[in-house]
Amino acid sequence: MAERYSSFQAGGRLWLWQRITAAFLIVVLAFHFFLLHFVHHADEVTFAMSAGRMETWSYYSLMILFLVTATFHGVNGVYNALINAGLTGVKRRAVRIALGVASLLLLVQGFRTANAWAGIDLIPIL
Amino acid sequence: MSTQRQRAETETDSTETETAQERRLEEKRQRAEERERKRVEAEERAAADAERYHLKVFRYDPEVEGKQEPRFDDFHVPYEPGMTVLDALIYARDQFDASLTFRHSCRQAICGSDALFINGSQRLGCQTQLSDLEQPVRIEPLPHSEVVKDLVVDMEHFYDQMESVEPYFQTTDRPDGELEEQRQSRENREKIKKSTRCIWCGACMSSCNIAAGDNEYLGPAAINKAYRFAMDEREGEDMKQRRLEIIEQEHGVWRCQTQFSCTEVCPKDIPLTEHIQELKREAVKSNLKFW
Amino acid sequence: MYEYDVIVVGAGGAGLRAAIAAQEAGADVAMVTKLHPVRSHTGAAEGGINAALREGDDWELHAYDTMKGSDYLGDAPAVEALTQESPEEVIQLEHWGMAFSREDDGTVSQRPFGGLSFPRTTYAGAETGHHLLHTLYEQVVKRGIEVFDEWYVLNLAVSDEDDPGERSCHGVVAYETATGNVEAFTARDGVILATGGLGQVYDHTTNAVANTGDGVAMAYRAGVPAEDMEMIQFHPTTLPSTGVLISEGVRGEGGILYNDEGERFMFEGGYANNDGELASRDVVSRAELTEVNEGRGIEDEYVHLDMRHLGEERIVDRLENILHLAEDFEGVDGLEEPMPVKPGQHYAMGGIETDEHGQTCVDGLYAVGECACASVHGANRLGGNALPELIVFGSRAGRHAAGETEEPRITVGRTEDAEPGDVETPVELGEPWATEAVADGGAAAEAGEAIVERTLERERQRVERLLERDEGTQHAEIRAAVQHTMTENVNVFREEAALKEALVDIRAARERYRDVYVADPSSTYNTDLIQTIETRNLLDIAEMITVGALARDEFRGAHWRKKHQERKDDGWLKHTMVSWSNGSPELWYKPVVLEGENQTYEPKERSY
Amino acid sequence: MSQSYDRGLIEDFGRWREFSAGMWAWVFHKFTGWVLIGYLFTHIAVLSTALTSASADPATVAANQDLYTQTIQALEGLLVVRLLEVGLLAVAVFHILNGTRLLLIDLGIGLGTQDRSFYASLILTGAIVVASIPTFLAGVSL
Ligand SMILES: Cc1cc2nc3c(=O)[nH]c(=O)nc-3n(C[C@H](O)[C@H](O)[C@H](O)COP(=O)(O)OP(=O)(O)OC[C@H]3O[C@@H](n4cnc5c(N)ncnc54)[C@H](O)[C@@H]3O)c2cc1C
Ligand code: HEM
Ligand code: SF4
Ligand code: F3S
Ligand code: FES
Repeated sequence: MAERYSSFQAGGRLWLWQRITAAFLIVVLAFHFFLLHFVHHADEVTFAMSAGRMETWSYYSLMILFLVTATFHGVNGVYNALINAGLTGVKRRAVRIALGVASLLLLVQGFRTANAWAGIDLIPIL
Repeated sequence: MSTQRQRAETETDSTETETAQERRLEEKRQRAEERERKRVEAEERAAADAERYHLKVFRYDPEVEGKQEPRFDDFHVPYEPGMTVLDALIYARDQFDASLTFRHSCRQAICGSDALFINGSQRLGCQTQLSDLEQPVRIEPLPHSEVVKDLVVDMEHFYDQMESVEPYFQTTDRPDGELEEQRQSRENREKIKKSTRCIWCGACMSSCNIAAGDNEYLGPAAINKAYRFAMDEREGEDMKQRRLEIIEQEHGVWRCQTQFSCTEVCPKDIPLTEHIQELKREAVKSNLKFW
Repeated sequence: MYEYDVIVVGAGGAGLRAAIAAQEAGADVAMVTKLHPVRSHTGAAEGGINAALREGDDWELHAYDTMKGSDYLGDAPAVEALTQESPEEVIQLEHWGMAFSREDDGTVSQRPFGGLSFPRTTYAGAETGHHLLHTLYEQVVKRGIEVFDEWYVLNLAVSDEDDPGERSCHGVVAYETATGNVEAFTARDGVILATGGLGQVYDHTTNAVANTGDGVAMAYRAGVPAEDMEMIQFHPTTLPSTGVLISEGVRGEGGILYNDEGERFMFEGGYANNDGELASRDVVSRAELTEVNEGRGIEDEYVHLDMRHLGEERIVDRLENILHLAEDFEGVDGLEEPMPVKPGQHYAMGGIETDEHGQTCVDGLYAVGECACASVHGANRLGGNALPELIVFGSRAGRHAAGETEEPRITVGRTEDAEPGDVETPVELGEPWATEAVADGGAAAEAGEAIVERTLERERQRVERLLERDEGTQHAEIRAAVQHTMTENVNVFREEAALKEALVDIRAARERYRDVYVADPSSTYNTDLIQTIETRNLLDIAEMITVGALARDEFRGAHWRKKHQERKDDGWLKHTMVSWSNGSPELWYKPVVLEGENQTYEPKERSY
Repeated sequence: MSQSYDRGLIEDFGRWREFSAGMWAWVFHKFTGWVLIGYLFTHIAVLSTALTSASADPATVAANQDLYTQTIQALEGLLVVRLLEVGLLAVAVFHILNGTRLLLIDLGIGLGTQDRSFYASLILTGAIVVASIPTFLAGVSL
C-alpha cells in the first residue's frame, strides 16, 4: 500500500502540474506570439528592443516563468509519453536523467540569455 | 463401434416390436427424406439467389500445419434478415469449417465472450448486425493480445488487471440487524449504475493505445471497476481513500490520455473516459487535502 | 492430478455461492468451469430474486405461492428451505455490495412478479442476474478461491457398485481447453455439480450456447436419477428472431400483451381473468400460442408486448436494459413501438435428483442450480424463483459438502417408495452398445484414487478416439437434428404421436453419433471436440425429456398433453424419474412430498 | 503456448483509417507537443546569440550589427523560415486549442461532445493560421 501511495504522489502531482502549467501557457504563449509577430514584426526584432523589454522587471519575470513552465510542461510531456509507451526499468531511469540534464541545460542557457538582455550579472561565472 | 453392429441392433430392435412399428418407421423415414430433400432444395435455391456476405476471417493455429502462419480465410455466408456477425461465424463453422474457433455463449451481449475486431473496431459479434457493415467483413481477434488460436485471444492479462483493483465490496460498518440492508440512495445507485454494467469483454482495453504500449497500465475496464466501488456510498470514506490509492498508482489513472477509444467501443455504453477523469479529479482533490 | 476437499463444477450463480459457502465452512475449494465465471448464463437473468423481506409478507406465503405455482409437484421441504432462507441470502448479497434497485428511503426495491401474492421480487434494474453473478464472483476473487476456467469437465469419477445408492463420487476428469490436457481432480469431501441449464436441446431458447445440460447427463450416466425432466418452461416473452428474453419485469411493471386484432387477450380471451399478463408463465405461453394457432398472431408467429404507456422515465429507470435488447436484437424501439414476442424454451424445472441439501443418492455428489432438482419448481417455476434457488441451495450444498451434516427430509435414490414405470416407445432407447457404463465390473470396494485414475484413463482414451477419426458425421448436423425435432415435437403443446416421432429422431441421431468425428485435429482450443462431447449429452437430455413427457399423460404446470388436458391428482402426484441402467433409460416414479413444516399443501386448482 | 500475431506500433498506425476523433486528437496533440518542445530547445539556442551581443561593442549593437540581430534578421529574411514559422503557429495553435479542450475534459466538461470539440479545434486552427499568413510573411524578401 505504502508503495502505491508514494508513487501516487509523483503521478498525481506531475499530472496536476502538467495541467496547471498548460493553463498558464495558454495565456503566455498567446501573448508571446502576439507580441513578437503581430505587435512587432519578426523581421524587426533587434537585440536592443529585446534588451529594452527585458529590462522591465515584470516582463523579465514573466519570461523566466514562461521558460520554466514551458520546460517543465514540455519535458514532462515527453517523459509521460515515453512511460505510456511502456518504458520501464533501467531505460526509464536513463531517460529520466537525460531529460533532467537537458532541461537543466535549457533553463541555464535561457536564464543566461535573459540576463544578458536585462544586463544582469547575477552569477558572474555564467 | 462399426456400422455393422449398429445395423444388427436395429434389426433385433424391430423384430421385437412388431411390424406396425416397422411400417411407422419406414413412413417416418420417408417423411424425413422428403423433408430433407425439400430442405436441401430450398437451401440450394436460397443459396443461389440469397445475398451472400463475404467474411474474411483471421486464422491461426500454433499446431496445425498451414495455419501456423497467420492467414485470412474467406467465407461466403447466405444472409438472413437480422443476422449478426456471430450468427455468420456460427454458420461458417457449422457449414464450412468445423475448426473455425471463437468464443461465444449468450448471444445477447451479456457474457462478454465474443469481443472481436470487426472491420477495424472492437465490437461484440453477437451485437453487430451484418447489414451495418461494409463488405468484405474483416474479422480478427482483439488487437494487442496474444492470439491463442483463430479469433481466441489470451484474456489472462486482462483478468489480472481487473482483479488487481480489489474488485470486491468492502465495508466496515454493516447494519446490526441480520436481515437489514445497507441503505443506498437512488442518486448514488444511479451514479454507479453505468459502471456496474461491465461484462469483462476486454474491448476497451484492446482499443486503448496506452494499454497497448504500457503493459502495466490498469486499463479502462479495471479503472471503471474501481470507480464502481469508490463511488458506492455504502463503502464509506475510509474505503474510498484506499480505492483512490489503488487507482492513483503509477500505472493507474494518470496513464490515461483521454483517447476516448475505450468509450467509443464499449458495448455496454459505459462512459469510461468520464469515469477515469472523475477519478483523476477525486484523486487530486483528496491529495490536496494532505498538502 | 489436482486434489481438493471440494470441487465445484460450474461457476454460475449456484457454483459460485457453493464455493464460497464451502470455503467459509473450512474446505479447500476449487472451481472447474468450461467458461470463465463471469461468462456464465446466470448473467442473463433479468427480472429478479424473490424473497419475503417486508412487513406483511412472510416465507409461508412465498412457499404457498411456490407450491401453487409448481402445480403441486414441488417437494415441500425444498420449497420451504428456499422461501425461509432466501431473505437472508438476498441480504447477504446486498452486504456483498450487489447494486439492487432502491426505494426512496434507500432500502432494496421489490416488484410484483407473475404468480406471486405479494410484490416480493428484489431486482437490480433489468439485469439482476448480471449483478448477482458479478457480485458472487467478486467474493470468490476476494477469498482467493482457485478457479480453473475454460476447463471442460468430461466425466465424474464414480465407483461402480450395482446399486447407484451405494456408489460414491471421488472427483472429476476435465479437459483444459487451451492445451488439450486431460487431468483428474480428486475431491476428498465432495463434488458439487452446478452446470446450469440445458436449453440447447431446443433451437428457440433463451439459454446460452453453453447450456448443454452436461451436469445432468454426467450425473445420469453415473447412475443418479433425473427427475421431472419433461417439465420444461417456455417463457412467453422472447424475441422471435433470436430467442433473447424480454423480462417478466416488463409485465410486472405493467406491460400489456396484444394480439393482431389489438385485443388484450389475456383478459379478453379469458385465459387469466384475474391476473391477466401476470399469470404464471405456462398459462401465458399457451395463451399466446393459442392466439397464434387460431390465426390472431402477428405474421402468424408472435404477439405484441407493449410498455409504451409506462412512460419513458419509468422504463428507463427500471427496464433500460430491455430497450437495448429490443433495439440490438430485434431492431425495435420499445419507447416507440410494441415489441414482438413469442414463447421460447427458458428453463428446466427438472434435473439431477437431490434432497434439500443438494445431495444426490451417490455419496459425495451434489447438484445445485438449474441442473438440479430438489424440486422447488415442480411442474412450473415462478419468475424470480431460480436465482434464490442458486444462492439458497448453493450455500446449503457448499456447507454440506464441507462437512456440515443435517438429516434430509427428502429421500433420494430408489427406495421402497419407488413405483416402477413403463412407457411404450417406438424405438429402443439409450445406447445399448455403450461400453462405458459405470458398472464395468471393477471391484466395488476400490479406493477413491483408483477410481479417479481409471476415469482419467477412460476419458483420455475417449478424447483420443474422437480426435483420431477423420471421417464420419459432424456433430453440428446431429445437434441441429435434435434441436429441430425437440422444437417441433416436444414443445408447449404435446401429443403422443409427436413425442414418439421425437424418440425415433433421437434414436436416429444416436445412430449417427456412433460415427461422429472431430474435424479439427488441434489440441489448442478445440471447440469442435468440446461441442461434439456436448452433443452426446444433448442426446441423453432430449431422450429423458421426451420419455418423461410421454409417460406423464396429464396436464400439469408446464406439461400439457393434447388428449389429457386435466390435472390428474389421483395418479400423478409423483415425480417422473429416469435412471440410466446398463446403457438405457429406466422409468420409475416417486411420490411428491406435500407435508411442510407447519402445514400440508393441499392441491388446489391453479387459477390466475 | 501461443504466438502473437505481430501487432506492433507500425501496424497500429497502419490502421489510421480506422481511428476515431479522440485518437486523432491524441496523435496530433502528441505530435504538436513534441514539435513545440523541440522548438523550445532550438529557440533558446538561437536566442543565445544574444550572449555575445551583450558583451559586444555597444556601437555594433546600436547599428544592429551584433550577432543576435544579424542572426535573427538573416533567418527572418528567409522564406523557408517564415513558412516554418507558419507551421509552428499551426502547431502551437492546435496544441493550445486542443490543450484547452483537454483541460476542459479533465474538468469533466464536454465529455459527450469531445469529437466535435476536436473538429472545432482543427477548423479554428486552420482559420487562425490562414488569417495570420499575411502578417507572418510580411516583409520577407523573396
Ligand atoms: C434469459 C434468462 C433470464 C432469466 N431470468 C431470471 C430471473 O429474472 N429470475 C430468476 O430467478 N431466474 C431467472 N432465470 C433463470 C436463472 O437465471 C438460471 O436458472 C440460473 O442462472 C442458472 O444458474 P446456474 O448457476 O445453475 O447455471 P449457469 O449460470 O448457467 O452456470 C453454469 C456453469 O456451469 C459451467 N459448466 C457447464 N457445463 C460444464 C462442464 N461440462 N464442465 C465445466 N463447467 C461446466 C459453465 O461454465 C457455467 O459456469 C433466467 C434465465 C435466463 C436464461
Ligand atoms: C511551449 C509550449 C508547449 C510545449 C513545449 C508543450 C509540449 C507538450 C508536450 C511534449 C506534451 C506531451 C504530449 C504527449 O506526448 O502526450 C504536452 C502535453 C500537453 N500539453 Fe503542451 N506544450 C506547450 C504548450 C501547451 C499549452 C499552451 C497548452 C495549453 C493548453 C498545453 C497543453 C497540454 C496538455 C493538456 C498536455 C497533456 C496531454 C495529456 O497528457 O493528456 N501545452 N505538451
Ligand atoms: S468496460 Fe465496456 S468494453 Fe471494457 S470490458 Fe467492460 S464492457 Fe467491455
Ligand atoms: S482509450 Fe485509453 S487513454 Fe484513456 S480514455 Fe480510454 S483509457
Ligand atoms: S455471445 Fe455473449 S456477449 Fe456475445
